[in-house]
Amino acid sequence: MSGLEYTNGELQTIVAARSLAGKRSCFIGVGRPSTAALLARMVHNPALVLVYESGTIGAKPYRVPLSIGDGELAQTADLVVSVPEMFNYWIGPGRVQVAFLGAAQIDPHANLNSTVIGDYDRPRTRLPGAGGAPEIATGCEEVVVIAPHTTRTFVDHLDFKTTRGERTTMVITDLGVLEPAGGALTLTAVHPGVSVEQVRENTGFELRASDSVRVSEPPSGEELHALRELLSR
Amino acid sequence: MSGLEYTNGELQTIVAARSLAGKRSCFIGVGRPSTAALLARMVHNPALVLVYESGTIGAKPYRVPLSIGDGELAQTADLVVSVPEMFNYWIGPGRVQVAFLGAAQIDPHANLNSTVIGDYDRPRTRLPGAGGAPEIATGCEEVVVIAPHTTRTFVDHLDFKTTRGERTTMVITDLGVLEPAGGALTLTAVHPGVSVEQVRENTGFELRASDSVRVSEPPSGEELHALRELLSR
Amino acid sequence: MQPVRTLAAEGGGLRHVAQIVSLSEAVAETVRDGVSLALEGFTHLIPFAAGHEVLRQGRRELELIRMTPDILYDQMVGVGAARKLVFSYGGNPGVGSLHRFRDAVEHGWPRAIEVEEHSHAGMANRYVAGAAKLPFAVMRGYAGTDLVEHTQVATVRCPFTGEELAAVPALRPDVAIVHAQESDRDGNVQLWGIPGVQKEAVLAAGRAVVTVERIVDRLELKPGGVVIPGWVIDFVAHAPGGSLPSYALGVTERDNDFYREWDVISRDREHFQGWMREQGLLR
Amino acid sequence: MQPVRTLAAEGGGLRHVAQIVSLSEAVAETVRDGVSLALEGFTHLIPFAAGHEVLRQGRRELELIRMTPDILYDQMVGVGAARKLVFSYGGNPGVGSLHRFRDAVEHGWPRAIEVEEHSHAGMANRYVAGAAKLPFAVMRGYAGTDLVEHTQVATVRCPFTGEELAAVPALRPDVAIVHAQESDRDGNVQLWGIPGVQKEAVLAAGRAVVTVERIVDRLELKPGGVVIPGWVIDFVAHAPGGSLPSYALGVTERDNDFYREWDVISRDREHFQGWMREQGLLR
Repeated sequence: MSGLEYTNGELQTIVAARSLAGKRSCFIGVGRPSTAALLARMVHNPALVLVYESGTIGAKPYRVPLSIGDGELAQTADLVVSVPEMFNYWIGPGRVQVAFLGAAQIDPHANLNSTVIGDYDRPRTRLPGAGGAPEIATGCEEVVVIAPHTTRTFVDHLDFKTTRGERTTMVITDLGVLEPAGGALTLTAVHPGVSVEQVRENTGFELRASDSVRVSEPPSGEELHALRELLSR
Repeated sequence: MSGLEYTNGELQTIVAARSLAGKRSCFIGVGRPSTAALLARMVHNPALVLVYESGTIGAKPYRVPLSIGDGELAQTADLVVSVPEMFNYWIGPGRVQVAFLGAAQIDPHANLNSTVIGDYDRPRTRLPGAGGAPEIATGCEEVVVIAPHTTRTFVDHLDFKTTRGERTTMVITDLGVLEPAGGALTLTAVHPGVSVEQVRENTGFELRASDSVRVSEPPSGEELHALRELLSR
Repeated sequence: MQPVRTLAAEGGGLRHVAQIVSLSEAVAETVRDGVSLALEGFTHLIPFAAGHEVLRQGRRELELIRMTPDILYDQMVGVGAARKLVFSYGGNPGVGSLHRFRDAVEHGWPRAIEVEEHSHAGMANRYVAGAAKLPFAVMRGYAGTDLVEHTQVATVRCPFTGEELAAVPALRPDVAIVHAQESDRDGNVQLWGIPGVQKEAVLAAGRAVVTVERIVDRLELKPGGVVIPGWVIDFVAHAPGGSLPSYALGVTERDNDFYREWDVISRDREHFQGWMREQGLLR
Repeated sequence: MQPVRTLAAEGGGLRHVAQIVSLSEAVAETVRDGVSLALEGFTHLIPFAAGHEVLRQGRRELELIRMTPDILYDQMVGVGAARKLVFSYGGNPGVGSLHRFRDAVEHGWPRAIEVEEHSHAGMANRYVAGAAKLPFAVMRGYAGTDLVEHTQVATVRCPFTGEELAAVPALRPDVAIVHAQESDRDGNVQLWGIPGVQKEAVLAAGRAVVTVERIVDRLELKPGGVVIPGWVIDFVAHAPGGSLPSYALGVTERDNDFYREWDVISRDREHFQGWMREQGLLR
């Protein structure tokens, strides 16, 4: 217990970074997943191969990129391939081990919606759409979902099933960690200071909790320092 | 009429080179087709784009290459692509205008055999096989076949149909030129000093001759000089 | 710059040698009302100048095709230039929503828009099939998602293993426009950095335009260089800075601030229209 | 050279990081009697040294896969190392026949050999499907030729247009070996010049070996450079001159004289055997 002050968002990123210890390669999008993967390379796993769907394999960005196609990704990558090659030779055949995905809605089976809220033809909110997610989620060995923990995100029924959840091994939120068990996402860890009840209140489906819910290790000084240093670049 | 001495093999190459005047691109293999295409670039059509199945597009070799993958082809090409890309993006969609092909056997419909002489399972002579020919012959707009004129080459029935003849516009031999007419190859030109009868004797099928068989223009001084200069490099 | 040798078009899908013309000529010659138009560039090399020229020329009823619509298609959809949008990810990368795209889909403003969406893998394979002039491409994907009911995808069975796979129809845009770092005077083009699906888009399209940062006497092959020969391109146009606020690796830098600023400009209909008018992109 | 970090193999088709070992170790670890073995390199970068090492180790009953068998497979077939040959063009490029290949097919000498032949387009697409881990690839071809009756090809119907196309089964060699100009100390490989189907062969194979002209501290991306990351390669072996009498662009030159000489050496069984014994390639 470090006694350091941090936000739950910071811890979410740090927990995601920890999940990449010992992994060989990770497929990442922009935002928190990118931050977590760069943090993993700084703290836990300097050899981690970062793969962005823009075609950059083995990118080593110094800053968290704003887009998945920033110049620094191409300039530091081990190889840069076309988008068709990325999906057909690298993602599809399962050459990338872990994928970080986000979503607007998650159901109890870790299926994801990133397409629409409301009816497809008359959506209340039109979301960006599938992007690479459907094939990334079935191509990569393990999927880690990173999402905010609200009743709007964790829902019983998706408005649109964009992406299948079978390979999801972990959902990391700002409140805790869910893992699949017995066919449904189950709460396995809460962040320090968060109660199981509080997580349930923020989950839109009946959430099971494992018999021994862990408390996430708070950020170490090294983790927190590295994260803040990374975001200040 | 130049009065120059030349062989019918030389004239065959020169006639093949002439067929590339005004053409934009040509797919070529090694040997006489390569020589003819280089000669065409020297004499008739400096802008002709040479395409080799090794992946070199726009190659500008100074010497006639021994193999379709000689280093000079890659070093002088406008672009070099993988073999899958060559067939899928360039040959298949018909982006190359003319193809020069050879064969061990040609039937009256310009179908080609480059696979076996004799029975497939117990061949008398095992030939190299299809290579790129089947898809080149159906992908390119026009196919020009270059072959020696013998009864062994021009046959009624192929021992093996490797390549379809529908797109063949011309067969250039050391005796003359055949072109499709009314569904069968027809003699349209003889080389100087060659009689129609002589061509028929060297053709293994009933050869029709056009009503007005032309006599091939003998080599000009420029053509012959360029050809010999090319071969001496 | 002057026009280079032009050979008469003949059958068989063979094209002219590329003509080097002004951007306005290139767009006027190829982009008519109602065409299907692919402006490609995956984050990198997005052909903004060409898209803006399409708007300046007042084109409407377009079928706009792009894997990642980005700010450019937000602008084009926002002024009502598109009848249909074919895409796989309609977000402002790293920032959030494309507000004009959302407004068109959610509220039909300024007009209703037809949407056909795919996954990235699906769109990429559709371009691959188009470039190969095959009618479809085979892939693993779509199965078990709601995309199946809402887009063009079918199944084929492997004749060897019996496995059922997804089939996506070839993309064959009437016109494709991409941006590249350079061309030579014969219209041979080279781009480097993230190559996206630009080569496929050019090869899949009926007509192709490439805008370039510079025109050089001779292309020197660069590391990572993708060369597209001039004889599969119709027009090359000199458009320095033509991919800003996206970028051309080694020539211009991505204007990340503008990507953030767009979120503010585009959020409000009037603010958006005012900005577009100022830029001459809306009359 | 020393072994680099090795991670335990796990499921999902992910491999070790490439180990840098001697050529004999790389071959001994991967090539067993009876395996299907692809030694690729389209005219350029043919992995002769690796193929010769396979012969030195006495491997037999191999299923040899190569688009263009070339002299290397003529040698391997001529000593009786192959049970089956999968190919698309079995000639000595620019010279004529592969006499040992012919002798095996025509006379079963020194042993009968099973033949499975395709067109180049078919083989290339089979590797593409293998690299994508799809069961088959779709193409236009084969139709109307006698290949249809004598090889593995089927038809599929486009679910959108109804067009019938050819389907070829994926190639998945047990082992692929290719040659490249260089690798770094982590086994990341770069090759340039004519790239052939080497990347596809490596990605399609169960295990992959790359022999290299040199091992460098850091790869500098070259114009036309194709990089294959070490984590999809099992072993990298230093084999300078390892593609002679083929060549490695920028490092060695093709020995065209030897290609002509081979016509003489290989024409006669005893001459061939004597030459192979001299080279230590036949006991």
